Amino acid sequence: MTAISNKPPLLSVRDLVVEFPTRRGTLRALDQVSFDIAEGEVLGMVGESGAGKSLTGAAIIGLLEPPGRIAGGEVWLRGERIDNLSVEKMRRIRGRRIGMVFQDPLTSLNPLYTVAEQLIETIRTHIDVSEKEARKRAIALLDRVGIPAAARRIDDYPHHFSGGMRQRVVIALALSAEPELVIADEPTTALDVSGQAQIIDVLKDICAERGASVMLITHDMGVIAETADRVAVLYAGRMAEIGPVRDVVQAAEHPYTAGLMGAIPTLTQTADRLTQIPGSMPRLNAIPQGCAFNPRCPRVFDRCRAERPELIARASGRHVACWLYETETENV
Amino acid sequence: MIAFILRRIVQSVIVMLTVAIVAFALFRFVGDPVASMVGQETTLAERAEIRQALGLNDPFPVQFFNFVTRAVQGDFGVSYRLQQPVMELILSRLPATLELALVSGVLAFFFGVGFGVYTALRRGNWLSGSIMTISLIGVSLPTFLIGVLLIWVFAVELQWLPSFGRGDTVYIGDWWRTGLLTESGRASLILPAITLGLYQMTLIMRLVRAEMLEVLRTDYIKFARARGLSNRAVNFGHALKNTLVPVITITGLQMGSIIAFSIITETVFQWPGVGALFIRSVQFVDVPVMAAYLMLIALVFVVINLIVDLLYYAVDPRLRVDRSSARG
Amino acid sequence: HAETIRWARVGDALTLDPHSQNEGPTHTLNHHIYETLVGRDDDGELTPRLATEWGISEDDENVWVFTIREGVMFHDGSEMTVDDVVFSINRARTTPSGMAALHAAVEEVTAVDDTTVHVRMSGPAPLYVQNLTNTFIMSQAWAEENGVEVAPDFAAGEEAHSVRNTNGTGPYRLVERDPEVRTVLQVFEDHWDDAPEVTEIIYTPISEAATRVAALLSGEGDIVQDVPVQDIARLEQTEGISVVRGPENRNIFFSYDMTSESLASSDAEGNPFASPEVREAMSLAVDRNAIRQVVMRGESQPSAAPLPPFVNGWTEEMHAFDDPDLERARELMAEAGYGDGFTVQLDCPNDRSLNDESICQSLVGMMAQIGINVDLNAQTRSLHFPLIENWETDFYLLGWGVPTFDSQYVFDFLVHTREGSYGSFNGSRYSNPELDAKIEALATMTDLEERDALIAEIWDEVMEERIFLNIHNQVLAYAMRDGINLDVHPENQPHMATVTFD
Amino acid sequence: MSDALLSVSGLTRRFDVSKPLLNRVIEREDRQFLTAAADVAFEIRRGETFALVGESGSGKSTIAKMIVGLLEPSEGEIRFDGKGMDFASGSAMRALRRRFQMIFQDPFASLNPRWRVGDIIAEPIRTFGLLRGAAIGAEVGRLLDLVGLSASDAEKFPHEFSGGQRQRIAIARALSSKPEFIVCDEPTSALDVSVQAQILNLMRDLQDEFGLTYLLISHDLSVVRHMSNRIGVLYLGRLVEVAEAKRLFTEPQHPYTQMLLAAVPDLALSGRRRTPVTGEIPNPINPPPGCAFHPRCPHVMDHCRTDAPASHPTASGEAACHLLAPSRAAAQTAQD
Amino acid sequence: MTDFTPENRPSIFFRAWDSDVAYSFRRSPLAITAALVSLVIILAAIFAPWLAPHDPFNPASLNLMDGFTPPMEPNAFTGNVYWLGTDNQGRDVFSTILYGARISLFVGFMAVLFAMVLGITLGLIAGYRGGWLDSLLMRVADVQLTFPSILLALLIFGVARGFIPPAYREAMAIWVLIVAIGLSDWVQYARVVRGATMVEKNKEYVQAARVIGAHPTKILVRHILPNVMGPVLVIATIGLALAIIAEATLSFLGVGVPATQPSLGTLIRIGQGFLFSGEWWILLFPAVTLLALALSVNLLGDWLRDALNPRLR
Ligand SMILES: Nc1ncnc2c1ncn2[C@@H]1O[C@H](COP(=O)(O)OP(=O)(O)OP(=O)(O)O)[C@@H](O)[C@H]1O
Ligand SMILES: Nc1ncnc2c1ncn2[C@@H]1O[C@H](COP(=O)(O)OP(=O)(O)OP(=O)(O)O)[C@@H](O)[C@H]1O
Ligand SMILES: [Mg+2]
Ligand SMILES: [Mg+2]
Repeated sequence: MTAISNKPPLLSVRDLVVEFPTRRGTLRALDQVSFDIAEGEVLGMVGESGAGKSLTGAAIIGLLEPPGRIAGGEVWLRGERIDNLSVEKMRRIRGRRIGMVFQDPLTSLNPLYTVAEQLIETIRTHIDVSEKEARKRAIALLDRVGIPAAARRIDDYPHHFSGGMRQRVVIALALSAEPELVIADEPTTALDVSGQAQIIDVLKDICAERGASVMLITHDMGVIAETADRVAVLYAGRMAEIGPVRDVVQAAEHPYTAGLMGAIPTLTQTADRLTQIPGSMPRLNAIPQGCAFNPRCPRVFDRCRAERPELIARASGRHVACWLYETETENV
Repeated sequence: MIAFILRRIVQSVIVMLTVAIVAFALFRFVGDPVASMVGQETTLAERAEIRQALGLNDPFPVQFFNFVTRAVQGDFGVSYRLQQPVMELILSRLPATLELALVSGVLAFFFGVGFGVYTALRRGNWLSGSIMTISLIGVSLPTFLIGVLLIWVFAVELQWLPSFGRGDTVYIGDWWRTGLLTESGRASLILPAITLGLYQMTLIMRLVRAEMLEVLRTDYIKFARARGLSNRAVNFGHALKNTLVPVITITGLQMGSIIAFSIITETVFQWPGVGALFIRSVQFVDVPVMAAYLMLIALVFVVINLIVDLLYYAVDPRLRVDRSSARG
Repeated sequence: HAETIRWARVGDALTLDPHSQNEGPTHTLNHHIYETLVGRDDDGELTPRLATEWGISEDDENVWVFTIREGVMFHDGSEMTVDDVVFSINRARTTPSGMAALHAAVEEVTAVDDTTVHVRMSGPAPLYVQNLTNTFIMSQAWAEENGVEVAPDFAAGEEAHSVRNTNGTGPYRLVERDPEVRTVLQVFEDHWDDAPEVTEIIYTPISEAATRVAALLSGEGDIVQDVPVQDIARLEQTEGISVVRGPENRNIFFSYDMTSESLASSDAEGNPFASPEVREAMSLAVDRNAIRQVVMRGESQPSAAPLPPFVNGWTEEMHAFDDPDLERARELMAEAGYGDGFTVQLDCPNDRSLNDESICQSLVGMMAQIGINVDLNAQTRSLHFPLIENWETDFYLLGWGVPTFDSQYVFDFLVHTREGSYGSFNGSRYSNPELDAKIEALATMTDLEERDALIAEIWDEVMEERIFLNIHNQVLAYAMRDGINLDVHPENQPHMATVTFD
Repeated sequence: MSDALLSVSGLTRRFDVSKPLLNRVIEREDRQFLTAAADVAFEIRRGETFALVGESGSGKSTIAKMIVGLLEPSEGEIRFDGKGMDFASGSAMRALRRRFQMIFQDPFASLNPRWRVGDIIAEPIRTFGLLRGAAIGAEVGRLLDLVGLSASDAEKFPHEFSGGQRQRIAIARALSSKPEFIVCDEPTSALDVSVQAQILNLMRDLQDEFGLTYLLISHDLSVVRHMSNRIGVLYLGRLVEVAEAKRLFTEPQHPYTQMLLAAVPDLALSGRRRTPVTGEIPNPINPPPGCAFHPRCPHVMDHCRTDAPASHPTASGEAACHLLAPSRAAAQTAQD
Repeated sequence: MTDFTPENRPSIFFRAWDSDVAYSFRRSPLAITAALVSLVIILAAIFAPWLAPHDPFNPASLNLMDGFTPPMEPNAFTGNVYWLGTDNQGRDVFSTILYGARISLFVGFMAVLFAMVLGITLGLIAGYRGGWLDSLLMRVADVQLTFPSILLALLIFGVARGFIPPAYREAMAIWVLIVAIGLSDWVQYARVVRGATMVEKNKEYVQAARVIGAHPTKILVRHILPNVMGPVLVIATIGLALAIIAEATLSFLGVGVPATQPSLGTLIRIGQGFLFSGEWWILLFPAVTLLALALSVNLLGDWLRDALNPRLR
């Protein structure tokens, strides 16, 4: 697998394996997931619920909840391996170098502290500035994420803010120590249609401004299409396809991606029935042999049932894990 | 805020009145005070006379009305048994109970919170398992037995600590008699405070642990970690503070039951507090003292509730806007 | 040198007013602060105290003459006069004084001269002096100054000065009084008698038996009264602790409703207790020795006599009892028509006399042997005594002390038909007009020999009727540090002034 | 018009959100009401799918609940098949009740976790006494089959199924009383797109097969677009526009509808520059006077701030906007 | 209820064994020990009449002279030997513990049951109906919480004694105790159930039942009740231990079961008097039994709470 540019990638995830030991054996929730995020890039990560999107984010930032654990693979941040750092070292990376935004703005903020307290605490944890300076930065940041009258509202408690505003605060918090990478785990799912676009815009603009890369986790293809540079599609803890967003959205190669795209109703086309992928994503304890998608795949053939496909590099930096494309790869 | 305090006060008055009615109604059944007031030579006619003089033959509403009108003026009458004004009697005993309750409450709170936090953070290690199990002894043996066993070990066998009483006391101000300022006073406090606090400590510890485990799983804790805050800041600044909101309520309510449970501890340790006074009064059907004690307990509860609510209010900013959904 | 005694017992004096309450622990403490005209020594004999001599006037058999000790000082420094004595007796005999009943026969008290007081009775009262052992003398001037000319009234609604303040002539004066917590007495330097060895008394009530014993074992107490019987042996064996014991003027007995048509708590036809055979059977079923041995741990005097041995009228004969005879008892039950037994409730106090509940419990077992199925209802004294007073119990336990040391006291309260001041504790509903007449006659008989004969006569009848099923006389035990000498007082009124040290 | 299976008129629901009496007295506040639905009127024709769209809190669920009798309307009337619905009257309602059913949003909360799937599906059958004994089991099997599960699944508990399967179970339950009309409150918003497609297809198939009428509630315009014949747009409890589905998307009349459409992410990557959405939904307790949308409306005019707009007929329905007032309409078209 | 014919349906037993709760149970040695201990004590209590060598509740069978026999030593007078010795009435301590545990457990179970039934019913109604009824019930609960349970039980006991004619007091004592402990305990059930009900009633499965017009009683009993029982079970387990201890405490305060039919608590109160006199066995054995019982029930409650909390799995 090659990086899309010559510069070394900001984040590089290699063969990441995340496991949950349970009473009925070990569940492999992420299985050899590999991808890179380049500097300044927005990588979209899509997949159905349970595909492992959040786990990927949590594993990168070192916040897997026990008993979950990284059972294999490596995570590199700007050439430094971070998956095996000590607790304290990893803590210094969190917030400072990798910021994170969670799905639900209602519950992400501690209700007992003012926005100012939470912002200043975060800033001062990572950056050696005075309380006053931290406050100034905090206000500027709030202002930047679009909170009107930031200087006044900074001393409000989270419950004084509406959902959209809270998510802006969360973004401000995630960005407060100026991280190089922001992992946004479904940052808009809890918001209204009208608010979603605003938040995505804010996130994207600020990150672009500061040169931060974004890993945008979502299951909304529309959001990805509008925001991301590249998109990675996860299926049952495995990478199905990864590539530039336009390619993947408009000309999906992996049958799963293709099915997924067909299943999305759009405002423009008026098919009577949506394309439908039969069945559902397998549970982690029942992932079929070979390609995880093989029981649902319309183009399945024998090999799919026996052997697991690797990510195969395709034209223009696209990679697909599907046996359909193996032969073609050789040509590339 | 004003509305909230007002509502509390109205509720409190209702609570107090209810307690008064219930308590007062109950006294009619606890026995005949006259029998224990007089010597065996007293004739039946004389007994009847005393009964009449005490107003025990008046209809219930009359008795109750008299009681309440006098009670609101702080006059609870004179103890049948000790012939001392009840108010004075209770006030002179109250410091002992309050000191005991406070010390054991504080002990229970600090150890409870400490152990609770520890066992929550170190779930599954052997020490927290042991703390959890051993602490259960505090709720698995009746208080009186724990007290007697402590006396046996620490007073009789080891002779480290006094077995009864309050030790030397000194006055602070006019009527507050404290044992906290003398060495023997403090030594005397240890065993009763442990006896009384053990039960509460266990409850608080379990509560803190449960709440803490809940809080540790919330998104804002996850988010706090994701922001790179130190473990200290996350566990204590964020998690513990959020844990304390419900813990304060329960601890507040516990404070009241500490005072009630002091009945047993005080009896076992001959601690000169209101609890021991109450239980003796029950034996002697000293109705004025019993009534005053129950009113006192109700008052303490009402006050504690108010304080708890105000604390709540101070701790949890959400309540400052909308109180209507705060109490479940 | 100063010797402090830390003295613990189960309960506190209810009040320090000398006349308010006629109650044991109250008197015990007051005896240290106040004094009476006559005292009672450890044998139950009367001894001179503030009165040096006493007797019935030679001129008038209705008048008692007391010679008052001279040179007696009150704690406030004033001298005691005969007027104080007159005042005190008058105060004691006026309601709401708790002592009034003991002075009911007094008509007038007068000071004849500086050392003589006459007490005129409404009729001959040969035993009146026996009633004076707990009537304390207080200062008239002090009482008037503090507005306590009469004993405090329950219904007064406020505290009387005399409840927590004292001015007596006793060997100790009050230094600190915190009711039910701590009372401190210090020796009174100007007392008329020899200075006692104990110079300071710290008196602490400890209601829990285990704690009380612990206080002694841990060295926090010097003298402990009301020692639980089971701990006596252990304490005796403990190094540094000794125990003295002696009989108390108190006997423990059962009684039953012998006269009602039927019993409220019983399934029996008619009233089984009305049958003499049943009463005899019950007596035969009781194993007094076992109760002594096990329940009382040897610390009691089993007796069939329903009165303590100190009391005038007690005889060796009454005292004697047969060994239990279950065989015969069952026969008697059958004869009475209760061969299949019956059920009845036994009411019992659980906080009044030594091991009262346990005694009742063992009686349940013994009665079961002859088919009497007893339900035990043990409860606190304030619930128990009204049952007797209101005739709401069929079968009950009662402990009875005889402060006058005379059988008449027993008859008045327990045997005489309930009417007026008579029979208030006659829970058996026993009523015998002939006997009543005899009892009433006792009060005024001056010929003591004749009177004793009548007492014996009455006792014969009472024993014959088995109104009481007596169990034992209580034995008192005081535990103390080694080196302290104190004897048991029959009325459980130990006096620290009598303490000597080795 | 005569074909209306369900018609609502003047439907209004207010929630009392006042503070406690004492607070009101002291803080000198009046009672406060939240109007979740205000004077809503629409018809649903037999066999069609009528959709309600709107942002969160716009009153979609409130209307749905009133229609199925979970909430009482404060004012207004609901007529089902020509008969007025009165949930208080027992026997008449009983007959009506089995003719409509509801499918809920959350497939996890909508099935009782302690009941077996078979019992869940059979509950309406039993409640309405439609079948007895073994016939129930057979019917449950048939229904499970119908929604794409197997009859043997009746034995299982809900937690043994995935979200999509649970939604199928919910649909089976809704079908069990053989209703004509089904209220679907965001039936797929908790599901993944691939599963959503399955459910939407299933709903379609069932509609074709049984001639069902749907009231579909969603905030996802593309779903609505895909499923419905006619659409009503709600804003702050008010129905701002009703139109034929196709027309609504091609010619949105109300500025709010236009804004909603603009906010939909563009999957086609057409490069269309979205008009940024401005502002947030106002507090429903104190909605803005006049037209509730005026603070966010790009075309706001003076009298929008004071006068509530009336409904004006449009090409395929109606819309409540001053711009569409006959006098204004012309000017507006000229402007565009 | 279910009329589907099972084909390859695993047996109830297997499913119970296979459930998460059972799994977490099998994995916890503490829980297993606690369960074993409680089970042994409970069974011993239930089968006391068959297991106990003596019947201490039958006064006719007692010989006072057997009193204070030390464990495994012959009595000085009668020569009888008792495993765990005898108490002050000559009762075999072992038998008395078995019978006493029976009383304690009976009081505990019944009090918990009483509190549970009352609390659940009121909690369900308050939570489901809401409105003034809810306010009223919760205010009553507040007032009740205001009153320390021990005090309340004491007073209830006092009143009941006053109401019940003396002839029945004996027989009623245990029931009075049950009511007294139960009444002072219902509030927490009511609160928990009310809270859970308020959550559950808004869940869509309840609404689904309402849409088809199911009767409120049916909704409460069949739908909501099973779903709020989890926390109730936890409280009940711990409540059982608390009730047993409360009974012991009340017996110390002089209200409780008659001494002729002692509970474990009464035995301890009695035995406590012999702590210094050397008859340690009268206190020790009942105390250890009570401790073992209460501790193991508490541990079970603890474990259950964690096991039923899905967030902790
Ligand atoms: N504690 C755990 N124990 C066992 N399995 C777990 C645990 N946490 C997560 N998983 C499993 O890991 C898989 C991936 O979960 P993840 O949260 O990453 O999904 P996701 O793609 O973010 O889904 P969603 O869109 O629902 O957020 C899921 O199948 C989930 O069941
Ligand atoms: N029981 C209630 N009490 C008070 N207000 C309520 C109640 N139920 C709903 N509301 C309010 O009514 C308004 C409309 O709510 P409703 O649930 O109908 O919205 P919705 O359009 O379904 O939103 P969503 O998309 O979030 O489901 C909201 O402002 C809501 O807060
Ligand atoms: Mg996720
Ligand atoms: Mg809704």
